[in-house]
Amino acid sequence: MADLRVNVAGVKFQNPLIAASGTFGFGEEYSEFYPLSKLGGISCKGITPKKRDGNPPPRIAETPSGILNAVGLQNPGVDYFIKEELPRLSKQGTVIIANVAGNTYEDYCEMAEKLSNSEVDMIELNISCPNVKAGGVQFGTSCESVAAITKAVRPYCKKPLIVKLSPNVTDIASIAKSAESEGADAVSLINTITGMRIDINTRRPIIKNNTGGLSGAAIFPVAVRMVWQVANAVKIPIIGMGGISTWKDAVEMLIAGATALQIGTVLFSDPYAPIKINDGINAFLEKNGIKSVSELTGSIRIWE
Amino acid sequence: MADLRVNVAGVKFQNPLIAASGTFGFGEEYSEFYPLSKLGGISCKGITPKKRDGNPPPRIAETPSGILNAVGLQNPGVDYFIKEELPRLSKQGTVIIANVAGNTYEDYCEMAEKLSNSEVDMIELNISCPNVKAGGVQFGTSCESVAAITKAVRPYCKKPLIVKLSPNVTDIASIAKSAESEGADAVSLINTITGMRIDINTRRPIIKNNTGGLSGAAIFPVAVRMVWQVANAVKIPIIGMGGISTWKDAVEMLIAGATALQIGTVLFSDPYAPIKINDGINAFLEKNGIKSVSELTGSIRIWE
Amino acid sequence: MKYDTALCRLVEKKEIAKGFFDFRVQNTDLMNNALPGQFVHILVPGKTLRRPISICDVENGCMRLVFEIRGEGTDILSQMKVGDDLDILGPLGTGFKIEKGKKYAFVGGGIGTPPLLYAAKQADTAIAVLGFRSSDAIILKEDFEKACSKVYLTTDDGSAGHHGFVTDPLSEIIGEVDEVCACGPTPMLKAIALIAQKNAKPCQISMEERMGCGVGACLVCACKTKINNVEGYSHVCKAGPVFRAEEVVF
Amino acid sequence: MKYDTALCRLVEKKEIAKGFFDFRVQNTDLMNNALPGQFVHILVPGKTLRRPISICDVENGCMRLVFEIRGEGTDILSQMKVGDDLDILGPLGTGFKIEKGKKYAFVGGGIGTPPLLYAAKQADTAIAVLGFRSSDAIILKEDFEKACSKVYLTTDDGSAGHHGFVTDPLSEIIGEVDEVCACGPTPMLKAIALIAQKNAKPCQISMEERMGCGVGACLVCACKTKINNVEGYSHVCKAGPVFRAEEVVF
Ligand SMILES: Cc1cc2nc3c(=O)[nH]c(=O)nc-3n(C[C@H](O)[C@H](O)[C@H](O)COP(=O)(O)OP(=O)(O)OC[C@H]3O[C@@H](n4cnc5c(N)ncnc54)[C@H](O)[C@@H]3O)c2cc1C
Ligand SMILES: Cc1cc2nc3c(=O)[nH]c(=O)nc-3n(C[C@H](O)[C@H](O)[C@H](O)COP(=O)(O)OP(=O)(O)OC[C@H]3O[C@@H](n4cnc5c(N)ncnc54)[C@H](O)[C@@H]3O)c2cc1C
Ligand SMILES: Cc1cc2nc3c(=O)[nH]c(=O)nc-3n(C[C@H](O)[C@H](O)[C@H](O)COP(=O)(O)O)c2cc1C
Ligand SMILES: Cc1cc2nc3c(=O)[nH]c(=O)nc-3n(C[C@H](O)[C@H](O)[C@H](O)COP(=O)(O)O)c2cc1C
Ligand code: FES
Ligand code: FES
Repeated sequence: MADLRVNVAGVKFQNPLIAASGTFGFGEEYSEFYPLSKLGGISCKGITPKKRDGNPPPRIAETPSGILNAVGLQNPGVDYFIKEELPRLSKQGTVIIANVAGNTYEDYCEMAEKLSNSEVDMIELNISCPNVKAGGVQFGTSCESVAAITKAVRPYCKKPLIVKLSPNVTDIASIAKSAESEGADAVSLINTITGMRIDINTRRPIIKNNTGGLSGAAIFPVAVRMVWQVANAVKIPIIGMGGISTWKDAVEMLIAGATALQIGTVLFSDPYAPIKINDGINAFLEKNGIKSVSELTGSIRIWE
Repeated sequence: MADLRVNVAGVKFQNPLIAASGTFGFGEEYSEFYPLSKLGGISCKGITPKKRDGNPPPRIAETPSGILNAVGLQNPGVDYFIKEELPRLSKQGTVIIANVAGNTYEDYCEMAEKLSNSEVDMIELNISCPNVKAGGVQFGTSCESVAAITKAVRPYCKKPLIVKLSPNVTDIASIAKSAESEGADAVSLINTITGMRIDINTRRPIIKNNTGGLSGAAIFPVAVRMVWQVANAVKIPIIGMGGISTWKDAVEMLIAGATALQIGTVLFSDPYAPIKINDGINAFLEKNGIKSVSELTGSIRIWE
Repeated sequence: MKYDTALCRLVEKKEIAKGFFDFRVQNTDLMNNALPGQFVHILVPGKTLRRPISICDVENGCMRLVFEIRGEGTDILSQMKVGDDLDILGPLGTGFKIEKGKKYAFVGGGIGTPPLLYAAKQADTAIAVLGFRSSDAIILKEDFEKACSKVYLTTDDGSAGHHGFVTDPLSEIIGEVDEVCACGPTPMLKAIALIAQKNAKPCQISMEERMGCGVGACLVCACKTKINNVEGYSHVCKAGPVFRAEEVVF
Repeated sequence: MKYDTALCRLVEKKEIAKGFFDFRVQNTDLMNNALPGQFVHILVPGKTLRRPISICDVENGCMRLVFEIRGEGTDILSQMKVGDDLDILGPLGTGFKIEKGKKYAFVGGGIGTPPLLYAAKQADTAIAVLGFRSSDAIILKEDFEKACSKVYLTTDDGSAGHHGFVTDPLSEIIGEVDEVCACGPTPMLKAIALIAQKNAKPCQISMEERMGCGVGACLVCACKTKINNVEGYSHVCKAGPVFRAEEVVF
C-alpha cells in the first residue's frame, strides 16, 4: 500500500480524494454507500448567511460528456449548517471543508468568523459560482476583486483559507496570484464553465436560469491546463478539480500540479468513484515504485 | 425544400454550413467526397504573410467528446495561397473565406490588402489562435487590443471583414462590441479553448506544444452560451461554431443567435457531416412549416 | 442498505406498444426493498447522467421497468439486449403510501401509468383510470385489469375507451374511493389534485424532474412545494417522487 | 473515388496473440483500390477521432486488419462482434512502391509487421525479417512464410528465433536484396535506414503519427522530412505513411 496521505495548508487528508462542493450535499446520502472516512475530505454544499431556496427547475441538462447545472446555492444557511449538520459531519473521520458564498464582503466575513469558531477544518471561498445573480462569480473574475475579497475575509478566517477560482477568465494564473498575495492558504480550481443548452422545439433554454455551469469529463483538459498554469504561478497548494472521472485523470491532475483533488459530476454516474479512484492511484503508485502520492504533484515534464 | 440561403454582411451563402478554418485545408481533400458547392462556404486554413512550418508533432490528442490540437498555423503563405490555391477554390461555387493570422499589425494589414485584390469573398481575422507564440491569441483577449487590430486592418480590407473571437476570455460580449465598433462586418466564434493532456507514464504533455486548443462536442454548450451573449451585444451577424456535430446542434446554434455556422472537428469522424446537417435542418424547417433558415437566427425565448 | 448500485441482468424485453418497452431485470437485493412508487436510476452507456425510471412491478423474482423512448438515453436503453447487464441505482425516493382497508383510485396518464401498477397490486381495493393518446399507445391494460376491480380507459382521440381525459371518469367515481394516487403529465396532475380537493379526498401524486445524483445530495431535482405552510423546493428524488397533492405548488 | 467512408461488415475475428486481433471485413468498393502500405481510418463508437490501422492484406473478398490493443480505442474495437459493421474511411495514404523483378527485404517490428504482408505478397522476391518482444507476441509468421522465400525471426528476449534485434539478420542479408521496406518503432526504423544507407540500398519506411482527418486536410499528422533539400513537415496520412528513408528527419 502506497502512502496516499496529503497535506494541504497544514491540514492532513488521509487520501487526496475530496467530494466536490454541491455534488455531495452534507454527506448523508452518500454515507449509505460507504463510510465517509473512505474520503480524504468533503467540501460541503455551498452555504450563505441565510437560507436560500435556489433557482426554479429545471436545474440540470446533459451535454456531450458533461452536464450543466444551475442550482443557485440552495442551502439552509450557515447557522443551520453549524448547528444541525456539522456535529454529525465532524464525527465522520474525514476533513470537512465549508464552502461559502455571499452577495457582499460582509456576507463572506460573517460566515468566515462563524465557521472559524466551529469544527470545520477548512473554509473554501466560493467566489466563482456562475448561477446566482448578485455576488458569486463577480468576485472571482478580476485580480482586483479577488485580492479585495481575500483581503477582507482573511482577518476573520482563523481556519486555513481556500479560494475557489472560476475558469471563466482570461488569465487564471494572475487571479490565483492575487488570492495568494492576500493570504489565501490554498486555491481550488476549477469551478464550472458557463454554458447553455436550448430546446430546439420550444426555443427555450433547457435550464430555467438560462445558463448553467458546465462540469464533467468535457472540461477535464481545460482544468488540467489551468491547474498547470496556476501551479507555475503560485507557491500555495492547489486542489485540482474539473471532470476527473477515472484514476488516470486523477493521476494526470496531480502531475499537472494539484496536491489534492475534488470530484463531483462523476459521482452521479458512479457513487463509488472516490473509492475506485483511490484504489487506482494506489495501484499505479505501487506498480511504479512510487512511495507517496505527493511525489506526483507537479511532476510534469514540459516540452521546452 | 425550405430556403437554406443566408446572408452574412452582404455575402450570399447557399446554405449556412461553412467548413471551419484549419479542419478543411483548402478543400481539395474533401472534394473527393462531394462537390464543394454543397457547402455554404469554406473558411480556408489560416494563412500568414510567409510560409510557416508549424509546431513539432504530436499535434493532436483526444479528450472526452473532444480533441486538442496545436498545428501552429502551418501554411504556405498568403502569396502561394492567392496564386496556387485560390484560382481552383474560387471556381468551386461556394463562398471562400480567407482566414489570416499574423505576429504584428503590419502582418494583418499586408494580408488584408493582398487578399482585397484577390478572388476571396470574405476575410476572417484569426486573432484567437492559441497555438502560436507571438501574435495569435494575444490580439484577441482584451477589448483594447481587439479594437486596435480591427481598426488597423479595416482601411486595408475591401472585403467583408469577419473577426474571429477567442473563448479564453472573461467577457466575450464586450470584445465582440469592440470589434463591431471598429468596423468589423461580422464576428465568428468560438475558436478553441486552451487545454492540456499529460501522458501519465512519461509525465509529458501529449501535445509537443504543451497546450492545445479544445474543439469538438465537449465545447458546444460553451459556444452556444457565448454566441447568445454576443448576439445580445452586437448588431452585426454572427458565424457560430464550436462543437456542432448534428443538425440539432446546428439548429440550436442558429436559435442562439448565429446567422451562419462553421463546423470543424465533426468532419474528422464524418466527412459527410455538412451534407447530413443541411438535410437535417431542411427537414426540421419543413416539419415545422418554417420557410427560411434565417427565421431561426436569434429566435431564442429566454426565461425572464 | 436503503439503496445501492448493482448490475441487473436484463432477462426479458418486450416492445408493448410502438416505442414503449417492458424490461424485466433480475437482482434480488435491490428488489427486496422496493416500494410502490419508488424508482431506479439507470446508467446509460455513453451518457453522463443516469435516467430515472419508475419501478413498475416486482414479480417472479424480477423487477419490471416500463419506459417510452423520449430522447437519446431511452433510445440507447431500448437497444439493450436480453443478457446484457444494466447498472442500476435504487430503489430510490419516497413512493405511494398504500394503507390497509382503503379503496384507491389509481389515475395514470400515458407513461405515467407504470408506477401505479405495483401500488395497485398492494391496495386492498383498487380502481384504475388510465388515459392514453390513442389506442396504439395503450400499455399495461391487462395488468391493471388483474390488479383492479375496475379499469376505466380514456383516449385523447377517442380511438379506444372513453373519448376524453382521465378527469371525466375520475369525477364520476371519486365519491366511491377513499384516496387517489396519480401519475402523469403535470397539467393532468393539477386537474386531478383539484378534483380530489373539491371532494375532500386525500391525493398522492408522483412528480417528474430532471435529476443528477438521484439520492438527494445535489439538489437539482427541485419541485416547488408548500409544506407546513413554508414554500420552498423539495427534491423529487428523495422527498418525492410521490408528494401529497396539497404540498405541490403547481 | 480515391477513398470514401463505408460500413464494412466484420466477418471474421481472431485473437492471434494475447491482445493482438485479426479482423476480416467486407467491402469490395473500398478494397478494390487498396494498395500495400495504405491504411484505413476506423470510427470507434464513443470516440471523436478515428483510429488509423494499416491494411494487412486483401484476400478472398476481405480486407484484413491486424491490430494490438494499445489504449481505449483499440480496446473498444477489439470488442466488436462478428456481424457488426465498422465505419471505415479508406484506403488512405501513400503506400509501398513494389516494383517488378526486384528482390525486397521486408523488415517489421511487432505491430509494425501487418502492413508489410500485403506488400510482400506483391513482390516478385521477398525475404522477411520479423522482430517481436517475445515468443508470445509473434504474429503473422505463417503468412509471411507463405509470401516470402525466407523468414528470419528475432525476439528481444530470445524466447523464439534469434535473440536480438531485426538489424542483426538484416545486416547479414542486405547484400542479397535490391531494396528494403520497413515498419515498426521509430528507433528500429532509424537503425534500418542507416544500414540501408551504408549499403547503398533504397529503403522505404512506414511512419506513425497521431491523426485527425486522415486525408491531408488538417495538418496534424506532421512528420519532419527533408525533401529536395527542403526541411519541413510532411503529412503521414497523405504524403505517407510510407516515405523514402532518406526523406525522414529522425
Ligand atoms: C421519478 C421519475 C420516474 C420516471 N419513471 C419513468 C417510467 O417509468 N417510464 C418512463 O418512460 N419514463 C419515466 N420517467 C421519465 C424518464 O426519466 C425520461 O423520459 C428520461 O429520463 C428521458 O431521457 P432521454 O435521454 O431519453 O431524453 P433526453 O431528453 O435526451 O434527456 C436529457 C436529460 O433530461 C432528462 N429528462 C428528460 N425528460 C425527463 C423527464 N420527463 N423526467 C426526468 N428527466 C428527464 C434525462 O434524464 C436526461 O438527463 C421518470 C422520471 C422521473 C423523474
Ligand atoms: C498509418 C498508421 C497505421 C497503423 N497501423 C496499425 C496497425 O496495422 N495495427 C495496429 O495495431 N496499430 C496500427 N497503428 C497504430 C494505431 O493507430 C494506434 O495503436 C491506435 O490509434 C491507438 O489507439 P487507442 O485508442 O487504442 O490508444 P490511445 O492512446 O487511447 O489513443 C489516443 C489517441 O492517440 C492516437 N494514437 C495513439 N497511439 C498512436 C500511434 N501509435 N499511432 C497513431 N496514433 C496513435 C489514437 O489514434 C487516438 O487518437 C497505425 C498507426 C498509423 C499512423
Ligand atoms: C450540481 C452541482 C452543484 C454545485 N454546487 C457548488 C457549490 O455550491 N459551490 C461550489 O463551490 N461549487 C459547486 N459546484 C461546482 C463543483 O464543486 C466543481 O467545481 C465542478 O462541478 C467541477 O468538478 P466536476 O467536473 O468533478 O464536477 C457544483 C457542481 C454541480 C455539478
Ligand atoms: C486541427 C485544427 C486546426 C485549426 N486551425 C485553425 C486555423 O488555422 N485558424 C482558425 O481560425 N481556427 C482554426 N481552428 C479552429 C476551428 O476553426 C474552430 O474554431 C474550432 O475547431 C471549433 O469548432 P469545432 O468544434 O467545430 O471544431 C482549428 C481547429 C482544428 C481542430
Ligand atoms: S437528483 Fe440530486 S438531489 Fe435529487
Ligand atoms: S490527419 Fe489530417 S492531415 Fe493528416
